[in-house]
This record gives sequence, structure tokens and C-alpha cells, in this order.
Amino acid sequence: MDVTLLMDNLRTPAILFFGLGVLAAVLKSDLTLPQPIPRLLSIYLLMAIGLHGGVELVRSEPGLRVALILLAAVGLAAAIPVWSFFLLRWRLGVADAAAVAATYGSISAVTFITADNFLDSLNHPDPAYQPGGYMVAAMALMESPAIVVGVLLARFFSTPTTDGDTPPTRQRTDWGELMREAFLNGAVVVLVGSLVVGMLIGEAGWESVAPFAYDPFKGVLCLFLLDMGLVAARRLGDLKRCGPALLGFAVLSAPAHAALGIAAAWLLGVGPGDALLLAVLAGSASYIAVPAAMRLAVPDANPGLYVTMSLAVTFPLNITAGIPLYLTAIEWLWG
Amino acid sequence: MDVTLLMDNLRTPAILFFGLGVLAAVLKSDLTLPQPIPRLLSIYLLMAIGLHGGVELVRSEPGLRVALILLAAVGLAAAIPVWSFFLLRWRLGVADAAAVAATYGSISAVTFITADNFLDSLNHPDPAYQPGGYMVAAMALMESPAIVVGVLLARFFSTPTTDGDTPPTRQRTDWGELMREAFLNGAVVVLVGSLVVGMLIGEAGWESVAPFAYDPFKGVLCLFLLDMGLVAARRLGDLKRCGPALLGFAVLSAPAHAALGIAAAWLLGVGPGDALLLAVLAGSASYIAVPAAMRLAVPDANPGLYVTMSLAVTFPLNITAGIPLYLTAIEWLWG
Amino acid sequence: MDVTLLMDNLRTPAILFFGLGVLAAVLKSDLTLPQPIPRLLSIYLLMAIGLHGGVELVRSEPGLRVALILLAAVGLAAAIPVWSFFLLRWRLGVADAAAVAATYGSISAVTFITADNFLDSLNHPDPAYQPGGYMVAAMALMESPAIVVGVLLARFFSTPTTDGDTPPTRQRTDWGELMREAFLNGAVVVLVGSLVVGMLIGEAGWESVAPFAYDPFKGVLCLFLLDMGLVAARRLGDLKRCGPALLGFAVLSAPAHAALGIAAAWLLGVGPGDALLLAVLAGSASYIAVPAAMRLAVPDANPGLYVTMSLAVTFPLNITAGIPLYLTAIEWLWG
Amino acid sequence: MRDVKRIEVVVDAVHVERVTAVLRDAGVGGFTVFRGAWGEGDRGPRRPDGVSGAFETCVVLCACDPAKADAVTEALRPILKRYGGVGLVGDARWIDH
Amino acid sequence: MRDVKRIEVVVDAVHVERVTAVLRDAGVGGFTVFRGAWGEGDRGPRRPDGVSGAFETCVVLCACDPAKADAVTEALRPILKRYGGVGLVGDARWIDH
Amino acid sequence: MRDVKRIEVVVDAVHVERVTAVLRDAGVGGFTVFRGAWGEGDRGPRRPDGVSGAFETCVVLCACDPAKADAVTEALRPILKRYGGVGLVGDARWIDH
Ligand SMILES: Nc1ncnc2c1ncn2[C@@H]1O[C@H](COP(=O)(O)O)[C@@H](O)[C@H]1O
Ligand SMILES: Nc1ncnc2c1ncn2[C@@H]1O[C@H](COP(=O)(O)O)[C@@H](O)[C@H]1O
Ligand SMILES: Nc1ncnc2c1ncn2[C@@H]1O[C@H](COP(=O)(O)O)[C@@H](O)[C@H]1O
Ligand code: NA
Ligand code: NA
Ligand code: NA
Repeated sequence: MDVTLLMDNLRTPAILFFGLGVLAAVLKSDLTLPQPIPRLLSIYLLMAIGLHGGVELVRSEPGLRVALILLAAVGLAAAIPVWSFFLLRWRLGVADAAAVAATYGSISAVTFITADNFLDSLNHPDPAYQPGGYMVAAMALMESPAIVVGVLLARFFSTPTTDGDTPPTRQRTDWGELMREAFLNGAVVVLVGSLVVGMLIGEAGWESVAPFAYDPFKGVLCLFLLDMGLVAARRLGDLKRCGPALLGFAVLSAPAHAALGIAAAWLLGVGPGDALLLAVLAGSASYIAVPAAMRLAVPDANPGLYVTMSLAVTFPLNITAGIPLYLTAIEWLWG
Repeated sequence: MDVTLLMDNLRTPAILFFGLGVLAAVLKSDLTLPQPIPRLLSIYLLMAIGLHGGVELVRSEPGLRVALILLAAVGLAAAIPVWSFFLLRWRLGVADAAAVAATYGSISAVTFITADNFLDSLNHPDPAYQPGGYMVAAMALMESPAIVVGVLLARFFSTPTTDGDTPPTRQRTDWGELMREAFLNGAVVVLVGSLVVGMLIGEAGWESVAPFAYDPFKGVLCLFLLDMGLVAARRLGDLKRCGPALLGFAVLSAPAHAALGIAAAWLLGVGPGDALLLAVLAGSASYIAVPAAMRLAVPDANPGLYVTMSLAVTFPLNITAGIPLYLTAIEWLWG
Repeated sequence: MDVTLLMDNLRTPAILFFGLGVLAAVLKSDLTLPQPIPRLLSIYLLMAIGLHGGVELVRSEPGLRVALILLAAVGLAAAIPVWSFFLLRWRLGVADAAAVAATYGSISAVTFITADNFLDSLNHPDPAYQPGGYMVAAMALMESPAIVVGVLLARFFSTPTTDGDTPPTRQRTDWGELMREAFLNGAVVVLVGSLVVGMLIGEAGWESVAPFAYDPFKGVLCLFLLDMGLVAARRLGDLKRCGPALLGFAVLSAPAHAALGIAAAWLLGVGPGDALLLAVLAGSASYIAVPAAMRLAVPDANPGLYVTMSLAVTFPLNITAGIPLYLTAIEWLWG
Repeated sequence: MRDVKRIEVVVDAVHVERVTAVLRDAGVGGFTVFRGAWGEGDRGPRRPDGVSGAFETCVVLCACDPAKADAVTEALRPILKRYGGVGLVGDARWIDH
Repeated sequence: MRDVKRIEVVVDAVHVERVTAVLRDAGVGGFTVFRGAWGEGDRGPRRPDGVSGAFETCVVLCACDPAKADAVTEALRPILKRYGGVGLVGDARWIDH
Repeated sequence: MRDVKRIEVVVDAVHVERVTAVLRDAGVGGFTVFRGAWGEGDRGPRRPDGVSGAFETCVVLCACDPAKADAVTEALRPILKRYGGVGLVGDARWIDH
């Protein structure tokens, strides 16, 4: 890995505040940002990234390449859960394997935002380091498919319970409710909705909201990552319940899936900026939309596994070491 | 109605986010902005509009016309509940009629802000499209009188209960508590207080707080209207309890009262900007200060009626179609 | 006192909003900013002041004088509780005296911020009116020592309870927990952490977060002081439980301790800006970090005393009259 | 451990002070207030959307001496009658300390 | 004062509507929902950090006619079985008003 | 449905972990914590203004096996003695699932 990139990343304000949160939690400080502060911050971040993405999308000319990127994104989100599921079945029951698989197929918006923030902080002269607005659309498209795939896997491979008087839980999945959760989860709605609003408001509209949605964005990200650091580190203790095999999956799946994203980007011939974001989308794991859906559809899966792996291992690894690592690989391949 | 104005209004970011909220609620998304986020946003909006109004008030020269506008505003706020009450008594009991009447006499600050935002987005060359800071004072003066009139109507027309051992509830109104609620409701205090602060701080003081109270204002309004959309649409289901007569009142009273506001503005010879805001103040209905006061003073009125009508019907109609409609009428009359 | 300075201070937006809060509470308005809004605002203020202080610290050249200022700050924070304790023992039991002493040894970050804001609003041509970034470090260093001194005093002077079957509570102080509370209290962590982050991010990093952490700062301070006004005035009623002697301490200790701060500043030959902040740190009393620690370590002390004195008396006096008074004294001495 | 009455009152946030005033007057020794609740009752749902903070529901919990319970319930009755809400009385034992 | 059953159900926020639907169907007359709780149970701790709002816990309180209590508990059982949580039934008296 | 003891502890937020540690040690199987409450007691009012988060009140609810209830109350007693608060024990039935 290019050590300069790593140091550059670790010295962005956002990552430093993440580190502060981790440190505070490890030292058992009583610092917390109680609900609904994190909810407000995450709605703000999704709204801001969506709006900006929508405005950028209108500025850029659409084309076949954009369509192919979006297709690749959806393909990755749908395929990753499948192979993950079979790998995980080696150690986990059907419900847990399906939930973890869905978690890793879907994406983490904050990881995406952090990567975008990092690209911006590089101030690279090459305009291809600037990702396109369609990457926000790619992110939006990758949130939900993994949920559907995960639930299908759970249903298809579950065995009827032997316990006579309990109706097999799988059979009772309420698909309407589940689709609503997958495609109309609050996070998805804010992101997609803001993207569409961003496409409609035009330059004058964007100018009127930019002092809210653009200027303070990086500062709000700092505050949010402070909280994420607290939350991630406070879950470190739950890791012992996961066991080494799952820990290995949480650590190694990120670069493995990111490599798939990089490969797709390379085949499509996009610039390094887009490539990094696709890598990060493929390599990141969800901790908002997927858990919410799994509570409803696969309630017997243990969130102590899938949320912990995603939040306490994959997320911190991605935003600290992953982003510069993936960019190093991209620069080596592209250069 | 001038269709261009309508389209202009519907494409402001704030209205688009309102639409997003409505859509999300209609599709049964789980998106919510839990308390106290809406409280924080509404305090921010009142503080910001108050400060700006106060600063503008000092910039403008006071005069007889301003005094007359304020007088007209108070007069409208006190008169509207009276005729509304007698109209509503046709269908409702005394308590409910008084509460609905008070609701429609008072004002909706967010409707005012949205209209102001719309005027600003027009970027009209004519300076008379720019409303004066005294319009914020007019709004502040219109919040409370309707409450007092409503309670007086409820008391005066209520019949003693026949139930022997219950003391007639009307007689026990605690007027001190009620006046406090009418004139010192949190929303009123923040608005009036910020207006006064805005008048005292001078240009240097305004410059120091403008990056908070002015620059991000339109963006915060978007977030708040997203929530208002969710809240309004989630109450649509309660409309069936209101019945067609009340629905008709909720729909038609807005343009009727707005016409009174426009007439007053025309008689006073103010510009189109001021006229639109006076129309909107007269035509809008309260869902913050009035319900709070009615809980105390007319507890037997059903909030399922007065809050639902105001929030789920009159508010959405006003901010989407009402504002451009009233401006069309004004341009036709003034032009 | 220089009356112009007093008027200047009372007309800053922040102090006007504090007054609005006091007025609203005195008039029994129902206005409140419910939790976690105040928590969010105070984290924001600490983060912003810390970041800015860190950036300024790097800009300035370090030197012996800075080290001496920091030393003086810690010395004041550790010494004030000692003499306060013996004075207070005259009227209070050991636990209460120790808790009040710790409260007055520690500092109020909002008082510091308000003084800084006031200095800035003066726009004084003399650069020595601009305090150095190390003053934020001085504040950070003064939060915790008073807690440790207070608990040591409480332990050392407490007499074993006569109640046979109760183990003397003092003996069971969990020092690990207490140190954590003193040095890793949320407020301390955010302030110190942001200071360090500010030192690491460089000018480019600061520029990227300044639209969040610097530009809207003064406006957020207004909102926070509105809440502080409400909170302080609502505690005025609790003052009668304190009695005149404690009231006298709350009123007089502020200028007395501030005088010590001014003396130290004068001996060290720092500029008026630094001197005012050192005065304000010495003269202010804690209502966040200290109460949290006292709950754990001296649970038999009555928060109705130490929080009320600090919040309802010393804080309002300092930010309204204290700041201009101390600056008048400094200008007289320095000039 | 001594026997106490466990009194629980569901009431709109704006009327909490009426309930706590009753408890203070009766000298019950203390109470706890839960905030941010919502509910449905005879007068329809109280939506927790909080556009209007006027529709927050609170629950006041009070453990009190059985000898005082009757006076408290009598004093609560008119408040519940006028402003709505629910009052429940149950039995519990108090962990002495 | 009349005797009622005091039913208390601890359940994830996302499943509250299933519980309130049961109560409405049984015609109990009302209920109150406490929000923002957290807890631990058979399926481990539900952390209140709320990165994912999916882990908020709610408590539904319902005072109901003893004659209806059995129907309610029977209807709650499958919800608790499938989605976890706790249901408690106790006795209380209702302050008439 | 089986009989359980319903234990309810009112305690400052900063001391909640002491209470939950007792419950975990006693192996009661679970508990629920309500946050954001406020109250008044022997040591005066705990204002919910939260300038200092140190004055938030929590309530811990635990349904436990009657056989374990005595051990729990004994272990809670010193916590309540030292840090204040209230502990109540009542009866309830648990909806099996
Ligand atoms: N049977 C009940 N059990 C629990 N809470 C109730 C019940 N009935 C009413 N409530 C609560 O009391 C509030 C006011 O009730 P009501 O005055 O009947 O409309 C409701 O919003 C609920 O929070
Ligand atoms: N014994 C108990 N007493 C009180 N609350 C409980 C108990 N057991 C579980 N809970 C609550 O119910 C939730 C779900 O429990 P479970 O389904 O057992 O994991 C927990 O997070 C607790 O909030
Ligand atoms: N009789 C009571 N009933 C209900 N809650 C109480 C009672 N007494 C005290 N509390 C609660 O326990 C907290 C601490 O009480 P204390 O230690 O007596 O000051 C108070 O702030 C109340 O929230
Ligand atoms: Na992924
Ligand atoms: Na009106
Ligand atoms: Na001090």
C-alpha cells in the first residue's frame, strides 16, 4: 500500500474524529451522542450526498458507460450475497448465513462518503479522480438487492422446524412488508429522494441549498464519525461471540469484494475516482438498511453477529486502511 | 392561476422535499424524524425568520402604513374566528367549533416562511416583491388573538352540563394559565424574542450570526418540510372522521380568508410581496400554538378534528397551490 | 466598570438570547429545548472551540510563556478548591463543602466561549486583545484537577459514620471510576480531542471543516445561551434553599477568583485578551464535568446546592456583568 | 420490605404538573415521570409526531404509603375527568434502604 | 375503582404495531407506548446506540377488563414467539373518572 | 403463564450499570431499561433540564423467577442506600412463548 496515501487518509479531520471516538470508547469515557442525534446526522449526510449527486448527474452527459456502471453495481450487490452465503454456511446456520450474506452484499453509505471525502482532500490534478454523480445512483441501487437475495436464500434453504405446534416461520414471510423495508427503508428513501430532488432543482435551486447541504458537509461528517467511532469500539467486546472464522470473513471479504469492484471498474474503463467508489461499495457492509429488514424477515438470525461484524470490523478497516489500499491498487493498475 | 408560477413553486427544493415526505408516507416507508428533531428545526426557523425580520425592520423607515398593516393583521386574526365559529356551529358542537375557529384565525409560520422563500426564489426585478421586515411582526401579532377569541366563544356559548356532580368545565378556565399559553407559547416567544433581538443587534451583530441564521436557512427549511410531508400524509387517514362539510371548510376557507388578506393589502396600497404574505397569514391555520392552548382551555374539543384539518388539508394546499394562486390574483389586481 | 463595555457586552446577540431565555422562564413560558438538543449544541461548541484552538496553537510559536500560562491555569484550578473548602466548611458539611469547592475550582466552557465571543465582537485594533490558541488548552487543563482535589478533601476530612451497619461511604470510592469521570468525562474528551485534532489537520483540513466549525459558531452560541437562560432562570426558585451565606459565596467568589487570574496574567506579562480568558476561567464554576463526578464520588453532597449556585448565580453574573468588569480592571491595570 | 401502593398515571405532558402537585400535596415522598410516550384512548390516538409538542404523553409513577393512597386517588379523579388519561393503583413492596 | 388487568409488553420498536393491532382488535379501549428503551434478553443485548434504529425497544402498557385479558394474551403469544420480547400480566385498580 | 416477580428500580442514569450488573449476576434472564425520566425524592428534585446529563433518571424493569427475587433485592439494597433511588417488587404472570 502507498504509505503516503494511508497517512493522508488518517490525517483527514473525519478519520481523526473517528479515531477520537474509538479512543474515548476504549478508555471507557462516558461520551455518547444519544438518539436522535445520530439519526439527524445520518439523514443530513444522505440528503446532502443525494442532492449533490443529483445535481452532478444533470451536469454530466448520460451515456452507455454510466448505464453499464449502474448495471455492474447492481450485479455485484446481488452476486456477493450468493457466494458469501455458501461460504458462511460452512460455519453458520441458514438464518445467520443469509443475514450476514445480505449485510455484505449491501453497502455502507458512510464508507462511501468517507471515500469521496478522501478523494476530494487529495486535490488531485487529474479530473478522473473526481467521481461522477452517477456513483451516488450506483450506491442507491446497491442498498436493496442484497436484502431480497438474502431473504430468498433464507427461505429456500431453511428446513421446516420439527417443533410440531410452531408453524415454520419462513412460510409466513410477509413479502409486502419486506419489500417495503428493502426498498422504502428510511435511509433508501432519503438517498433516492434527494437524488431525484437534486436532478430537478437546477443550478439556482442548488445554490440556494448549498450553504446547508454542501458547505458544512465535511464538518458534519466529523461529528458523525466521532459517534461511529464510539459505537464501533463499544461493540468490540461482542466480537468474541463471533469466533475466528467469522472474524476472518469480516476482515478478508472487504478487500476481496473491493477487488471485484475494481475489476468491474477496470473492465468498464472508468477513471480512478469512480473505481475507488465502486470498490468501496462492493467491499463495504450495511449496518442500517439490512439489519432493519432482517429483523422482520429473518428474525431468528442473530444481530449480535451480522451487525457486530459489519460495524466493529469491516467498517473501521475500510475507512482507515481500506480506502488507501484500494486506491493504491487502482493507481498501480490504471497507471 | 398562472401555471408558470405554480410550476416555479413546485420546483423549489423546499416543496420538492415536502412532496418526498408525502410520497414516503403514502408508500408506508418507515422514515421518521423523531422528536426533538422537528422541535429543533422549528425553533431554528422561528429564530432565523425573527432575527432577519428584526434587522429588516430597523433598516426600513417605520410609518403609518406599517402601523395600518399590523392593525389589519390583528383585525383579521380576531375576526376570522368569529364568522368561522358560527359557520362551523352548523355542524359541530360548541367546543369543537370554537377550537376549529381559533385554529383558522391563527397562522402557520411555516406557510409564511415557504411563501417568503418562494418570493425570494422568483428573483423578481420589482423591489415591491420583496416583503418588509414588519411582515414578521404581523405574523407574530396574529398568533395569539384567535386563541383568546376562540376561548371566549367557547365559554360564552357553552351550555352548563346536565351531569349534576360535575362542575361545568367552562367555569373553571384558569385565565392566567390560558393567557400564558396564548401569548407565551414557546413558538410565540422565540419568534417575538428573536424579532426584538434582531432589532437590537445592529448590522455587525447580524453579520456575526448570519452564517447560522441566514445562509443555511433554505436548506433547513427543506429538511423541515420533508418532516411536515411525512406528518401531514400520515394524518390523511384521519380525514374520514372529519366528514365532507369540515373537509370543505378546510379546503375553501384558505382562499376565502386569503382573499380577505389580499383585499386588506389592496386597500392599504402595499406591494405584491407584502400582499402575498398577508394573504398567506390570513389563509393559513395554526397547528402549534392553538392546539397547545386548546388542550388547556377547551379540553373537550377533539384535536382529531382541528389538528387534522389544519395539518393534513389546509397546510399542504396552501404551500403547493395556494401560494401561486394568491400571487396570480395579486398580480392580476395590482397589475 | 466601563459602562460602554458593559453595554457592548449586553448587546451581543448571544447575551440578548440569554436574556430572552431568562425572560421566558420568569414569565413561565413553556419554551424548552428538550434533550438531547442541549447536548448536541454543547458538543458542537466544545468541538468547534477545540478545533479552532488547536489550529491557532500550531500557528503560534510555542514558548516558555505559554508553558507558564498553562502552569498558572492548573495551579489556580487546584488551589481555588482548597481555600474555598475551608471557607465553606464554616457553613456546610464536609461533603457539600467539597462539592461546592470542586465546582468553583473547575471551569465553565460556555463562560469562556462567551468571553472569547465578546473579545471578538470588540474588533479591537490591538492584536493583544486576540487571545492565543493555548488558552483553549488552559481551559482543558483546568477542568479536571479541581475534581481530584475536591474528592481528596472530602475523603480526608470525612468522619466515619456512627451508623454501625453502614460501611463508611468514603472508604469505598472507586478511584479508577473517578479518574475516568474526572479526566474522561464526555465534555473533557471532546474538548481535548478536538484540540489535538485541530493541531493535526493543518490549514487545508481546517479550511474543509471551518464552514461547520467556525462560520455558524456564533449563531449556535445564541441558541445554546437561549437554553442556558431558560435553565438558569428556572433554577432561581431553588436559591432559597441555599441561604444568604452560600449566595454570597456564589456572587463574590467570581470576581475574587477572577482577580487571582488577572494577577497571574499580569505577573506573566500576557496581553489583555489572554488575561480576560484566564480571569474568566478562574472566576467561573463548572456545571457539567464536576456534577457528573460528584454523583459518583461524593453522592451525599446535595446537587441542589452546588449546581444551583453555579448555574443560577455565578454563570449569569459572569457572562453579563463579569466579563466587562474584568476587562475594565485589565485595561486599567495594563493601560 | 414494606407494602406500598404503586400508583401510575397516564396524562398529557401539559398536565403533568397538575398530577405532581397532587402528589406533593399528599406528601407521598417522591415520584418519577416517564416522558415521550404516546397512546390511544377514548378520545382517539395521540400521535407522537410532535409537530405540536402538545400531544406528548407522560406517565407518572409513585410508590406511596397505603394510608395515603385513597387521598391521592380522590385528588386525581377530577384531573383525569377533565383532561383525560388513566390512573392505575396496584400493590408492591418497597426495598428498604 | 374497578379491577383491571395490567398488561405490559416489551417488544422491538419495529413490531409495536403488531401488538397495538392485537389490542385494538380485542377492544381494550386504549394503551400507552413507551419508547426509547433498551434491554437484554435471551437473544443477547439490544444496544441502544441506534446506529441502526432497528434496535430500539418499546413497552406497551394496557389496562384492560379482566374478561378480555385471556384473549389478549393468547393473541400476543405468537408475536412474542416469533419476534421475541416479554409479556407480563398483573392486577391493578382503575381510578374511575 | 407462570408467576414471576416484577422488579422495578428507579436509579440515576450514571448508576444503571450497577443495577444491570446485579441482575446479570443473579441470572434473571433479561431486563429492560427506560431512559429519559426525571423525578423527585428525598434528595430533592432531579431536574430534567440536562444541562448536566448527570441528572437523567432511568428505570430498570425485570421480570424474574420468584426464587431469585430475594437475592436480587438483597444485592440492590446497598446500591439504593449509597446512590439513592427506589426499588419496588410486585407480582405478575409471564406470557409463555
Ligand atoms: N386502557 C388503557 N391502558 C393504557 N393506557 C391508556 C388506556 N386508555 C387510555 N390510555 C392512555 O391515556 C391517554 C388518554 O386517554 P383518553 O383520555 O381515554 O383518550 C391515551 O392516549 C393513552 O396513552
Ligand atoms: N426478564 C426480563 N425482564 C424484563 N425485560 C426483559 C426480560 N427478558 C427480556 N426482556 C426484554 O425483552 C427484549 C427481548 O428479549 P428476548 O426476546 O428474550 O431477547 C430484551 O431486549 C429486553 O428489553
Ligand atoms: N415514592 C416514590 N415513587 C416513585 N419514584 C420515586 C419515589 N421516591 C423517589 N423516587 C425516584 O427516585 C429518585 C431518587 O430518589 P431519592 O433517592 O429519594 O432522592 C427520584 O428522583 C425519583 O425519580
Ligand atoms: Na458490499
Ligand atoms: Na389564519
Ligand atoms: Na473556576
